[in-house]
Amino acid sequence: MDFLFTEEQTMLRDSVARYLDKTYDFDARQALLRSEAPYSKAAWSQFAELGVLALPFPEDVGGLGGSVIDLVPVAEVFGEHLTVEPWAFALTLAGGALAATGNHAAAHKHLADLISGASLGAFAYDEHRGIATPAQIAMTATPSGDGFALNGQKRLVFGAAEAGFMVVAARSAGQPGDTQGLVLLLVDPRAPGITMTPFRTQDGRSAAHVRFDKVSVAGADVLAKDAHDLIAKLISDAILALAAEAVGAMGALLRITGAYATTRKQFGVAIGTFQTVAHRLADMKIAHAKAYASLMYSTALAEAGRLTARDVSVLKAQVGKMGRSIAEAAVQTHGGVGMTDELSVGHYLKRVLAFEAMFGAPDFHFRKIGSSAA
Amino acid sequence: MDFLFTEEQTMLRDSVARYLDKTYDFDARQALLRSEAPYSKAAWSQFAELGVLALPFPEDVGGLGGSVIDLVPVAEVFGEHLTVEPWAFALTLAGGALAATGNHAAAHKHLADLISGASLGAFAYDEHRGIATPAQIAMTATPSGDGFALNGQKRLVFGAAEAGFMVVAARSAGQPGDTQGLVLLLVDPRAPGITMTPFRTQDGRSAAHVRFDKVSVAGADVLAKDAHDLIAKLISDAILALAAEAVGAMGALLRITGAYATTRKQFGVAIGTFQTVAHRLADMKIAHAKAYASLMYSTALAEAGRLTARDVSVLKAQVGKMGRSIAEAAVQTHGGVGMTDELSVGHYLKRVLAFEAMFGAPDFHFRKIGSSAA
Amino acid sequence: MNIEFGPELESFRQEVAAFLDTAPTPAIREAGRKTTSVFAPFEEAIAWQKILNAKGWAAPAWPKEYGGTGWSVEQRYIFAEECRRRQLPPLLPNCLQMVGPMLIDLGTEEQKRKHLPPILAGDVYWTQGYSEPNAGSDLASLQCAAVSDGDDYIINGSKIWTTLAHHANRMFMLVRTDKTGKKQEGITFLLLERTDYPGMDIRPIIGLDGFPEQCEVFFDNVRVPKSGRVGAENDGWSVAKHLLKHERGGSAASPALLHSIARIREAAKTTQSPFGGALADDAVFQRDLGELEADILSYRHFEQLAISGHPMVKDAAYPSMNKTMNSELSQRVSIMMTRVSGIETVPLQLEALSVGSNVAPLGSDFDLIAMPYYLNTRATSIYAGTNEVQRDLIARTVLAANR
Amino acid sequence: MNIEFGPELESFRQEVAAFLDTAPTPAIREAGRKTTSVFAPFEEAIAWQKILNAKGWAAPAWPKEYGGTGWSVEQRYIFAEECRRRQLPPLLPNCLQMVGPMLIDLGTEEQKRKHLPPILAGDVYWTQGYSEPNAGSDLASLQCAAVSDGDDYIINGSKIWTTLAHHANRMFMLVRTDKTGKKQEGITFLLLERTDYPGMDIRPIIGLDGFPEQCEVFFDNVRVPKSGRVGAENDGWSVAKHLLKHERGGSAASPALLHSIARIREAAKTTQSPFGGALADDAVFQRDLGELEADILSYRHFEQLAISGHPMVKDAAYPSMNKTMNSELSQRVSIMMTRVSGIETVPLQLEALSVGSNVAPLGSDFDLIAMPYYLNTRATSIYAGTNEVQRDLIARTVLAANR
Repeated sequence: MDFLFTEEQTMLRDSVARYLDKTYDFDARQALLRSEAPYSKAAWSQFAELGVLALPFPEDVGGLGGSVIDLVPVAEVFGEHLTVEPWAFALTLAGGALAATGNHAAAHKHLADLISGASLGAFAYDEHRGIATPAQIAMTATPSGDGFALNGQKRLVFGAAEAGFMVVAARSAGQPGDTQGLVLLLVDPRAPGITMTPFRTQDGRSAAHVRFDKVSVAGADVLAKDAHDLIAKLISDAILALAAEAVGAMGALLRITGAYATTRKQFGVAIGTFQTVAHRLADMKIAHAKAYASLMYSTALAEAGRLTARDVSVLKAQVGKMGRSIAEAAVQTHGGVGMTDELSVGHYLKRVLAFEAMFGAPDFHFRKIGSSAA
Repeated sequence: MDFLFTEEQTMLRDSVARYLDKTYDFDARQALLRSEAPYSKAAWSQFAELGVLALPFPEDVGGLGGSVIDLVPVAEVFGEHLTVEPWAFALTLAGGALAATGNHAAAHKHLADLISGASLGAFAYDEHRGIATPAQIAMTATPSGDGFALNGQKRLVFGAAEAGFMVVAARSAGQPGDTQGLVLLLVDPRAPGITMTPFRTQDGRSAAHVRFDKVSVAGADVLAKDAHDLIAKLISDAILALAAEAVGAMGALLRITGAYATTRKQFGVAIGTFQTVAHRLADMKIAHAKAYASLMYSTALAEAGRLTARDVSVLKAQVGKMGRSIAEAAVQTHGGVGMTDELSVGHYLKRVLAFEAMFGAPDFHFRKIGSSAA
Repeated sequence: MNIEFGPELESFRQEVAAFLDTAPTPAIREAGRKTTSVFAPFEEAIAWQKILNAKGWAAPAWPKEYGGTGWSVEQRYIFAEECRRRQLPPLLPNCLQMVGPMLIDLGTEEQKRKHLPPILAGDVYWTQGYSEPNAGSDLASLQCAAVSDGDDYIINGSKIWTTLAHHANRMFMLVRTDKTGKKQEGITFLLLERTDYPGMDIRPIIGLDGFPEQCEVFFDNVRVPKSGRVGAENDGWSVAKHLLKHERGGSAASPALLHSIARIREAAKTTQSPFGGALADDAVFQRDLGELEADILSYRHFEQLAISGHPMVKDAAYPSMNKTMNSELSQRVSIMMTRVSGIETVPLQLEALSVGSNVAPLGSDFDLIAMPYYLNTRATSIYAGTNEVQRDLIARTVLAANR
Repeated sequence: MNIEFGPELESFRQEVAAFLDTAPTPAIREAGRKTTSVFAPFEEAIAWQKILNAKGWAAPAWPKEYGGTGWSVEQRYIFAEECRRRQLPPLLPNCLQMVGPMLIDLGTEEQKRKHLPPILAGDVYWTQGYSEPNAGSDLASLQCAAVSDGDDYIINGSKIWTTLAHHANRMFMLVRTDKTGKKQEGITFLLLERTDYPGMDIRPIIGLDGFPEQCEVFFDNVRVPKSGRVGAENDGWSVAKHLLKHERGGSAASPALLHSIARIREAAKTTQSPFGGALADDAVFQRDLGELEADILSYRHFEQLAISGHPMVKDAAYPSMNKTMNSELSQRVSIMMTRVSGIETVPLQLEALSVGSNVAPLGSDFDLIAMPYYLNTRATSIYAGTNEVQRDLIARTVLAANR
């Protein structure tokens, strides 16, 4: 057994870290948010240049022939820096959907643009207060001509307003709860009938709710029918990548809070000398260790092609739960200043909570785990 | 509003406390357990003499005309002393069933004996790993002659082996889950077909599993048909009395653990000066305050005839949960010696855990509360 | 034992209810629905106070002679309960619950005459200048200095966590007037009659929820009259301790918590469970909600015992227990809210949250406030003495009982 | 990254499995099922050790030259996992995991020659004499004194939490040989070759679960030879610290925890939910069991990283984190067991719990052990350095990283 990244993976991670250390510290990020730009175009170009955007894609479309596993070490660094760029959604979900469709002209074109950094992709999946599993998809794709007509709403579509293409997961048959009848469609974000309500997320990213009113999708833009398993695979990849980002954020919180407890004095001593504070730090470290271990183990399972839905549930639930506990402890340890927008701890909190809420909250996954033996 | 006991109630409590302080300290209790006597006959006589056994019963059978409310302050004292006498089961359940049946010659005779201390009553209610609610009763009472034939098993019947009479809750019709079809029967513990497996409980009381094999009950010994609401009322009374006992135990744990933390030294200082220990004591005090407040409020509701099933669920669940948290904290604070049979803390732990397990665990009651608005 | 409030109190409740059903303006009601903090939106809280004051009900806890209601503890609880039941915005606590009662107890006649009427009328807003960047939990180590100069003090230093100071026209504060001796000594309590003295600079701090609720205040040779001193010079610590008692009081918190439970239950009816059906019917949700509600009910029982005058309230740990229970239950309620809202917690909706905004919420009203309330409520275990400090105080009573 | 053990290790697993399926006697299997502590029933644990020793597998972690297996870390983990999967009784740790490895590292050649073979053979049982009534978490304050007298020491004082001392014929202990100076100095590590020296008195202590697992040992002028000293006089603290490392190691705990989860899931199938159907199908039970299992799985992943030699194990906090996680998961497992057993936890069943007893359990085998396991497991957060001490150590590494 071996749970270490290769030299190549480590080198790329270090390049990204060097770049972000230089250009993307907390103050730079605050300035970026205040600029009202949805994300940093400069950073995105640099990610393209470093090869991050090419990592998980086949070589024949300009990719590096890797997989989501290669994103994991980089994602940890993204998490430490709280990057607001929609890399996970563009690469593992939108890009992943295109890459999975084999020979498809439009898909290949968009994929090449995504890899080069020329264009963004968005993935329209979530609905009403979140859906925990693809089978819950309710938005309808009514057969129409050789394609479909889309009606309904998708929520929390990251990068939607900036995207050059959008992949939409919808239901062409059956009821919510059925694994049958799901389709993946390639949609032009500027197509007639699409209305976007863009917003900034709590954790600094750009997203939108997207309404579809008789949006027509040609047969040529149908990426997959019977798409449940494919969607589940894409979500599984996204969870792995986003879990890595969250674990990176958790590591940063542990480090930052440890440093604060060492330097901040009250009653004449560093607050870390108070046993309650010290034990909270210990609990943060334990929580981080558990989340980190599950991330590494899951990554190794994925590399071996053995990552099951149950394993993904463990990862999603544990990182979500541990992320919350670490971030809440970090805020409490910082006291008043932890409650301000001026310190990074609150921003980390919001990032890990967003991770916790998406793709099924911990309770959903715990119950899946509890309902079946391994 | 007023949440204080009357002078009369307080005087009786103080009498019982004085008696127990003198004769029933922890060492005396340990000696009692080692003697293998099921309980202290001397204490029981004294309870009779002080009027404790007469408290909740009508005056026409020799009772004091009070109710379970009057037992609450005494029960707190019983909890502090971890008495092993089956007072709650004999008075609120077995005795309560008799008292509720109006004019019934055998019932009155047994009740008079119970009040005088001449005879004990047992209540056979629980089944397989516990039942949370009377509707779950499964043991069958098959109509036979003018009465019933009992078949099946009752578990954890307190005082069964010592009882002069036993009240059995059984099902004459319907399925477990139905509120219809329950009966309460008066049974001679020495009747043919009854097999007892007596044991000592973890918390020092005498109980038995009781098997019924074609036990014949005459029509004259049918205490109640359509007995669901009556059984529920008896259980509600028992929960109130036992919750008071548990709160008394919790108060004792808080006091004992506070004292230990003040006197026990490690690293040259009292362990109460370690903030983790101090905060654990604070949490114990908060838990006790919550449980105590709910006990007093529920008692006042009961006195006003306004105690609903939902209120009882709150009391049962909160005292169960808080009792466990206080007792586990007490053991941890005591360290190694808290793990021994020689200190009282472990005995308190076992007492509150027994309370938690009976008549529906906290999760059952929490779910009842969560499933309906007040 | 007696659980009843009695017929007189019940008819009092009717009277209160009738007024509360009609008196608040739509904006005040909206502010109540959009309150995600213990501090309601400023303008509407003041507007509501003025309406209550016209009725004579702005300061239920003040003695009648100073414009209070003369109500009993039970009446005050009923009033608070009926307000919270209607989700009306709480009045800003700094003036009515803190500086006002403190002046009534410790102010000079002149200070009372001058300050109490405008406080009652809602014409002034007093911000609290206690904490400093290096004096939080360890408040007594504060350094912001006042040097005597004739009839004035000259103040230099800074204060932080001065709630809504950007709306304030008055400030009460602690300053250091003596650096020798024990740190609790040498502190003086001052009332500032303006917040725009030359050299005084108020800078809002954006909170986790995106709102500027707190401020930092800088003093650069700010000259203030000595007439604003409460108590003796260097005796401000005892004044502050007196006032902290009021801050830690927390009179009727459970009705608001129970109201939130009702809203959660309602919102869960229109939320899908990932296992089918409505979340409100989901067993796990019911268990968790029930566990939380039961704990709030125990807290309510604790509150009821307190207002009945049960000896428990004389426990030195009572205020700390109350603060700890209330803050931690609020935090658990806020988490339960975000759990129901799910991904709807993720969008930032600052505009939709302001009262009178024409920006519609992206989801429901419930979803709109879930995350801001959660984020803001993180502060409840920090302010007014962190819960760590409260637990220290509670533990002290357990240990003292055995000494 | 590589998740696989590889084909050689898989065939090793087959070999282990084949042996474990056949070698243990029925009594040994029964002892495994009735183990409610980290200490298995004494007689059967020894019997099982003898069988394993005959196979050469009694001491997987010892070097081959001393009778160990020479196995890799992975092999040891697989062996432990297969043992736990079959619920075989764990071997008593004092000898094989504590005093043995310590002697291998720090003992003289003569000490090794004399003591290691009988330890391996299960012919001796060494109890640990560390704690004293007033030296628990604060072990260094121990007072049990040894005074030099020619070739002997004369011991006076007492020891407590000497596990299974009433079964022991050997004892390793810490004594105070110098009362001046720092308390960590002046401690000496001794091996006692008998437990029946004149003046030595062993008294079992009944535990919460009703069993005499621990003992107190009194020394009244007990004369022991100096040849039993390990390390220099007054240098016992460093020997003890070396040994504590072994105690805190905890090599393969997750398989036992996961095995318990499987037993809980199985028992829940025959338990009625109060809401109808089997408890195993109840949503709340599934969520809570799933939450616990997920946390155990994270711990398993932590263990797997450790045996792979991941840099994480070099963290000074690793042993403390491992001990804290393992103990607290055990406690949560034990609570979940009692939750399934419900009122069946209430009867005391000491006779039915002894191996070879002809007293049948009152309920199922699962119900029989739920409560004793719960009660005994309360000790896991106390012994071998309380979890409070462990968290102090873990926090130190977080704070040190920033100094």
